[in-house]
Amino acid sequence: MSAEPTLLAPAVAAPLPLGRTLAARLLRNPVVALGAGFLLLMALVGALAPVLGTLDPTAINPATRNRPPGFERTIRAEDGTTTTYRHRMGTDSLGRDVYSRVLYGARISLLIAVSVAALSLAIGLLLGLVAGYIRPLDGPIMRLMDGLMAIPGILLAIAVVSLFRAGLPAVIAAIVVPEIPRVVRLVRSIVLSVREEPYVEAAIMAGTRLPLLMARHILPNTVAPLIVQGTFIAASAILVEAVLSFLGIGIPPETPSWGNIMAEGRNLFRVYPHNILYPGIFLGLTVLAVNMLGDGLRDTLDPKMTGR
Amino acid sequence: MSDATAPVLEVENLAIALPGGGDRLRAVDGVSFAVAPGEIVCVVGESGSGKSVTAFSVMGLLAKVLKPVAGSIRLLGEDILTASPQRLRALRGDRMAMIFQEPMTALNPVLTVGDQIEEVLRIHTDLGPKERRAKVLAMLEAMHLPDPERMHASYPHQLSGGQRQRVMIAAALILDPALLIADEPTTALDVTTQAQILKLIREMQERRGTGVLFITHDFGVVAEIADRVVVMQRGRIVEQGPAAQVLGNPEHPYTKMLIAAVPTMTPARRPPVTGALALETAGLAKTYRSGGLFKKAREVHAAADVAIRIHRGETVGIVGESGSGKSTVARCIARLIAPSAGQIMVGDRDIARLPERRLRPLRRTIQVVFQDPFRSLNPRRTVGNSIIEGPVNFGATPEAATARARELMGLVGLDPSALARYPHQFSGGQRQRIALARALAMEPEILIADEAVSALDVSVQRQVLALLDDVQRRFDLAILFITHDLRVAAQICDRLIVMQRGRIVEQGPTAEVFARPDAAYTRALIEAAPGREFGRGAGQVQEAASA
Amino acid sequence: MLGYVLRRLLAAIPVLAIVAVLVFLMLRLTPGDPAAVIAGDNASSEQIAQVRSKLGLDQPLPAQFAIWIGNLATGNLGESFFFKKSIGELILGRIEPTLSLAAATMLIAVCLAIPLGVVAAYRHGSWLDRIVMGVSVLGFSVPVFVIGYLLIYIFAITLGWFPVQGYQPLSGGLGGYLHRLVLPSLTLSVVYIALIARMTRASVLEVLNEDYIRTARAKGQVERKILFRHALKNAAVPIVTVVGIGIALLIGGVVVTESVFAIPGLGRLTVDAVLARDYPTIQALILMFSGVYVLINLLIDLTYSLFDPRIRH
Amino acid sequence: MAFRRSVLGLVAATAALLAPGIAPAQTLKAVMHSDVKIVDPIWTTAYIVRNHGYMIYDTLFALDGQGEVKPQMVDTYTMSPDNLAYTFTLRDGLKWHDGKPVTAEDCVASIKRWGARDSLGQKLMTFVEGMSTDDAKRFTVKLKSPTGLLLFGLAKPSSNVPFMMPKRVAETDPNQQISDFTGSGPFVMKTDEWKPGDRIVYTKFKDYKPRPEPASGLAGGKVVKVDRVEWLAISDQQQAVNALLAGEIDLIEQPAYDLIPLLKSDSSVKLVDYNPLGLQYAMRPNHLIKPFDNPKVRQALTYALNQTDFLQAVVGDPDYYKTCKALFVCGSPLATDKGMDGLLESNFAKSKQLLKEAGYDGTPIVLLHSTDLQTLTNLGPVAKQLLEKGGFKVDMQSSDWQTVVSRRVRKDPADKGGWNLMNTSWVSADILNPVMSSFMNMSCDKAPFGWPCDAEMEKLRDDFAREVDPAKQKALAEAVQMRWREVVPYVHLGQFYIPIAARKNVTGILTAAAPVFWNVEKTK
Repeated sequence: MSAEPTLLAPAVAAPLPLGRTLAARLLRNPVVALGAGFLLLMALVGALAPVLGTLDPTAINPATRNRPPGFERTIRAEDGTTTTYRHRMGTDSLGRDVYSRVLYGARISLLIAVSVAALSLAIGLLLGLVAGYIRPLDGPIMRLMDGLMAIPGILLAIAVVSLFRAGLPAVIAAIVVPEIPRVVRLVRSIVLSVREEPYVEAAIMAGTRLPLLMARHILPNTVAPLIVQGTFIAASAILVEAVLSFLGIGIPPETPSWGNIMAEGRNLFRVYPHNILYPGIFLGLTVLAVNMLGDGLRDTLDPKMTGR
Repeated sequence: MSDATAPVLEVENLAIALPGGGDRLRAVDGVSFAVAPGEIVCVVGESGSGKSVTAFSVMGLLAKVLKPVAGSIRLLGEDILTASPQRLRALRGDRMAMIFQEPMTALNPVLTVGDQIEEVLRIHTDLGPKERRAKVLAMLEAMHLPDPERMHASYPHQLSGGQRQRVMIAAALILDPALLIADEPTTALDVTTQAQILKLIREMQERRGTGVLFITHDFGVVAEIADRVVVMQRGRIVEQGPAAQVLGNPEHPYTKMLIAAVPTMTPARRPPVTGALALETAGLAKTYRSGGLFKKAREVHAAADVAIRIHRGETVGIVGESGSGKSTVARCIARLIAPSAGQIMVGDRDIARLPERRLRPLRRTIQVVFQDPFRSLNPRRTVGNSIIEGPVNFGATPEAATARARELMGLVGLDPSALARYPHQFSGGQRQRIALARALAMEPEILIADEAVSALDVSVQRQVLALLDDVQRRFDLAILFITHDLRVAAQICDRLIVMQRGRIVEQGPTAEVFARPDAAYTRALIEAAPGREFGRGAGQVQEAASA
Repeated sequence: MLGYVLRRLLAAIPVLAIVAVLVFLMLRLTPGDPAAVIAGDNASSEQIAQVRSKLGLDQPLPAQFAIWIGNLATGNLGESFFFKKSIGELILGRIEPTLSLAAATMLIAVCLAIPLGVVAAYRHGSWLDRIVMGVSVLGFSVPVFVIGYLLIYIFAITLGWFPVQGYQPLSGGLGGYLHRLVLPSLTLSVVYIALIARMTRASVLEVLNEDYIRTARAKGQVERKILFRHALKNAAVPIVTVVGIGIALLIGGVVVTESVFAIPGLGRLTVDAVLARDYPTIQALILMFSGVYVLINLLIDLTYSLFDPRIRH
Repeated sequence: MAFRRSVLGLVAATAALLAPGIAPAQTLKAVMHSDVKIVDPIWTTAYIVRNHGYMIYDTLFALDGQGEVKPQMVDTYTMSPDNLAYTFTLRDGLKWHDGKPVTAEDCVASIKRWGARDSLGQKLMTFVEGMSTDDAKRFTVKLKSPTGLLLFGLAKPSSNVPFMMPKRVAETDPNQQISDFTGSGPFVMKTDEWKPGDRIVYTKFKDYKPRPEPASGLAGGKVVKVDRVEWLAISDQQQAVNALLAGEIDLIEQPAYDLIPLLKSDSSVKLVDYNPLGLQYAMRPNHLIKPFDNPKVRQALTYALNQTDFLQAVVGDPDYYKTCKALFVCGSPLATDKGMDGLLESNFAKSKQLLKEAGYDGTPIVLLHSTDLQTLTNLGPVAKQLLEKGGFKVDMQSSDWQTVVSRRVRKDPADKGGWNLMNTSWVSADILNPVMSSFMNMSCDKAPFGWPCDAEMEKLRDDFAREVDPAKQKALAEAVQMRWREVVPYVHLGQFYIPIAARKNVTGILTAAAPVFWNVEKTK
């Protein structure tokens, strides 16, 4: 910055702060690449579950319960023909195929992860923006959030699950509600600091109306921290779902989710460890992948928070 | 390089490599100079010149990515670049010591001041606790710090900025090092405090015969304190020699340019401006209240009873030290904050209490250029979008606004094609030009420049000031110029307002105020300005504007 | 200081009031009917109605709320629908195991995590750092109950070092008390070790970039002292915060851990109460946990001033 | 590693030093199927409370190992020639836990409270003219018409058991729970050590006078051979088994079936079949609302379902289940297969045909499914699968058992919080005849949830209650079974048995309808 050239130094292509080069930069980070790759794999596994040699994950077969991995069963079709099916991961206490359940379970667990993250971010973002910018609403919203924060998350989740009929929406809501205050606080603190930025004040001086001001100058600042926060919410959502299932208030047991399969299998941990082992490995690795992705994203998008 | 005494420090042909990807291969290259005992050597240069890297390499405190690749640094004849870490540690604090730019962050906030000074004694001496304490108290006393006993037990946050820097100096000098490195030690301080600290360094150095390596960007300070001057540019030394010679008779064009850019403390006489009244405040005040049920309510009068008049075509400066309320006044007038009392008349309308909805149509009348060039543009939007945002808000079509933006870019000395670029592709000075273009796009009557040139290097500062002058004449602007820098104020302002603790203590035509300051505070400010006699270049401002 | 505490306690009242309203409404909107549960399997509709009116559940919601709050104001937590005991007594009987579990957990977590975090920060970028961080991510990624079962399988069943389940009150002897506390608190501490180690590392790393660390080096100070004299104390505030949040969030893990290890604490009481729709007990428990949360937050804020003289209340 | 081991050694050593001699050897630690939260065995039918009742209360009569009624607290009784008056004399030396003697007045009050609450008791009370005390130890019951129900009722083995309580306790409103736990049974409840959710503790009642006969079933001498019994609440089955294998507890009342192989393979543990009649699964349709208000649709259930699938899914090991079409339990006097041909054999075609005839419109039926009770959880998915094959559409709604309990009493339409189908289980001892069996009660609104309504069935049950001749009783039971086929108040899904798992050194577990702890010994 010594001498002031009138013209710019060599013109560089304008990199969008959240554009393609960033994606490339992110993927160069091995942690991000590994995490994202594994998640993509899991998403594919879930999506392609029907063609990956699975049975109906809810089809019960009382005659072959709790069979070890590798057990082969002869299936008689309606027309009398028989086929041999190999239960790669054994069967559970209702004779359902654990392999099929784990693969289909990827759908539910990822669905929960994604929808919990999306919902809590969306609601938290809205409330946070309102609290951060509309002074009279700040107090009431934040007091409500304080109240929600003060209730232990798991208890809140238990209460919410029993509020609705047990099912996927209830579980998602149950995990979303305790996450909201944290997102609101994050967004609000960003809004409060960004609104003091000179460029925001310049926009005010330029007569920009509030909605536009938010969308143009404030909102983009929340994107990176929210994406990072979102990954951690997603990771915790998978875990909380497992814990809710463990406590017997998760999604209905016939719907396979990893947490659910594990919760059902936990009583038989010593005798038939495969029931908890396989979903456990999938769940652990997936959460690990999400966390790694989150760590990597944070290091790249939000270097200030590194290591938190 | 005096032959009479062996130099304390000799730097010879020093080169330090930069990690890949930088704009040059070496942070410094071919740097040679020496510091004799009892001598103050000022290394002066703009940001990026390599002056701090040089200082840190002497201390052996370079970041790991920066590696000396050639040359030597000898402290009292001992090569530092080849010394073991243990030896370096033994030298640091004992034979050489350093004080830093930001005394708040350079002191550990959770340890007492006395403890931090004593730490040096604990590391390098075998003195017992009592002796250490006595020595520290004596040192605090020598630093002219009031009530050394209390000072000893205080934490850094309980001290003023000047006191903190005195503590730093105490810690640095307590073992009588041969070399003191001072890295911009007064840059973060108010001008009156700066004067005191410079005086203290001078005093200590004379009494103890310490060699001082003084890093600064401020020629005023150089003029005030230097025995010898080393001028650096882009990692190389362009000129060095005795202070009087370098300052009075520079040889290198860069040195000449730098010196020419320093505004003089003697303002030109300017004819009074007789344009229409653009803005008038009366009884303007901003009071912050805190406290509540169980807390003593506290009132802070950030600004009180401020009356200002600005005419079209006139530049009114507000000067004062930090906490004087000058920025508060600016922000009230811009209605970025709501004043607690008083009127702000723009034309015949009082905007002091207008709600945002009714204020918005009037916003275009007043525009602001902010201090920090790195934060005043939205990093996610192209420069063009930032400039046309306002006009489009006021009904201009994007096409028309963009056409106007191109004109303005040319006007502020930038390539119109740069509109599609993002702020991070511009330097600080360029960004301030863009910010100015953005303000001008609104076709304002009043422009508030809130420390708009304070963060810029002196050469860039000169250009921006010239530009301001230029656009003022073009658009018949009323400019409210907020600054802490008397030199800049002397340079550009028609009239001057001096503020202290939220109140106006003096106002009048600039030349008048400088020549015959009324208030004691004004006098103190002027006295304190470093290198008062130094500087010229008032006449060169205009020609630089088009650069 | 005292004024600050008072002010904070007063500020907690609206928070707790919001919690009270939220919990009350949530419970009353749930489909379960405690009267039906209480009246038993073969109860007729009339019997259920009778139970409902006896419990006051037939009154309008605002009246129920008013009665509850009124009782609370006089220090009366009410009586459990099911356990036929006053809730105060019920909670008192369950505090010791939960408190022990929580204390042991945090003790283990802090003692292990802080040194790990400091070392990881100091050896930033080394294999040691990567291992500590990698393992801590893993700690986040495994559900508590899986960790519990694994530890039981290894240490209780295979090696036989610790009992598989149960709790022994302190009054029954310190040895047995500790012996039975090891596995549950180890289980629960895994996630907190991960959390605190990461925070310690981040916080120390940040501090190590501060100017005063440079100043200390300029004085010739050795690295070890820089780390412990200058860095750790400055890094303490975020660490204390995360420890505090950890304590406040402990209850979630406690619920699961107490179930796995059959520990008769507040966590299990809560789950039992929820499953039984024991409104007064749930309300009291959640309110209590919220109060604890608020208090812990206050305590954390007060301890800040221990570490950082700039923070004075 | 070495370090850790030495620390562990230290912990262990401290444990040995500090623990005050561990618990006395004669403490029996048991994990029951549930935690004792409610302690009024008259007020609730929960089996855990019945078991608790057998610990601290005594009964006037009891069923012995052969299923015959034997006096227990009663010493002798006499009948008037017209069979309308019974006079009972109490044994000598019966005492309450507070030391006061048991009186005839106490017993009359206890019978009254039970009669107000229990379904069999209520039926019995319709026969009772009045009760009076003759002296401190004698009381008389006068009947309006002869019935075999009186003695059978007083010996009723399972919920609600007519336990005797002191008069002051028995006078508690039947709809309120008692708060005084004084009994006269062989164990005393330690109220100060009772921690719901953790444990309930009983100690031997020193002043209890057992009958001289040897113990048999629930009758005979209740000789207590341990000093102290602790029921621990370990909700995690796996952990309970772990604890048993590790010797931390002595007995599990209902080990999970899937863990039985683990128990079988361990030589330190044995499995005891104490209840030969076992339990029965039942599916209850809601008769009030569509589609099960139509008998044809209910009949379709009996065709679509089969017992084997349910039993395999829940129990698995054929040693512990039995398919049994007899409504009043295989192995009991009233067991018969009459009228059961072709039913419960998963004849899906027949089921679909019946549904078609009934005009079932395919509206999904709401099946309540509880997920937290080990013995019920797997029923739901099996039911869903079989019913769907049989032409039903099923909406299985999962929740915890308490939600099921509170939901099943709602009469609303299924889509407004009501229900169509639910599964449960009961001990066979509760359904040994048409009067006891509460799902056979078809008295419309007065019937338990499901609210079946059939006058003819009610008449048959009434006749049964009046009948004293066993042969004629059997005939009536067959008639009930034939009528059941038409009106289908519920469907039974098979019998199953839950063994007690105990350490090898625990002996003397009695064969009875309920798990009892007298006669149980803990040898070294």
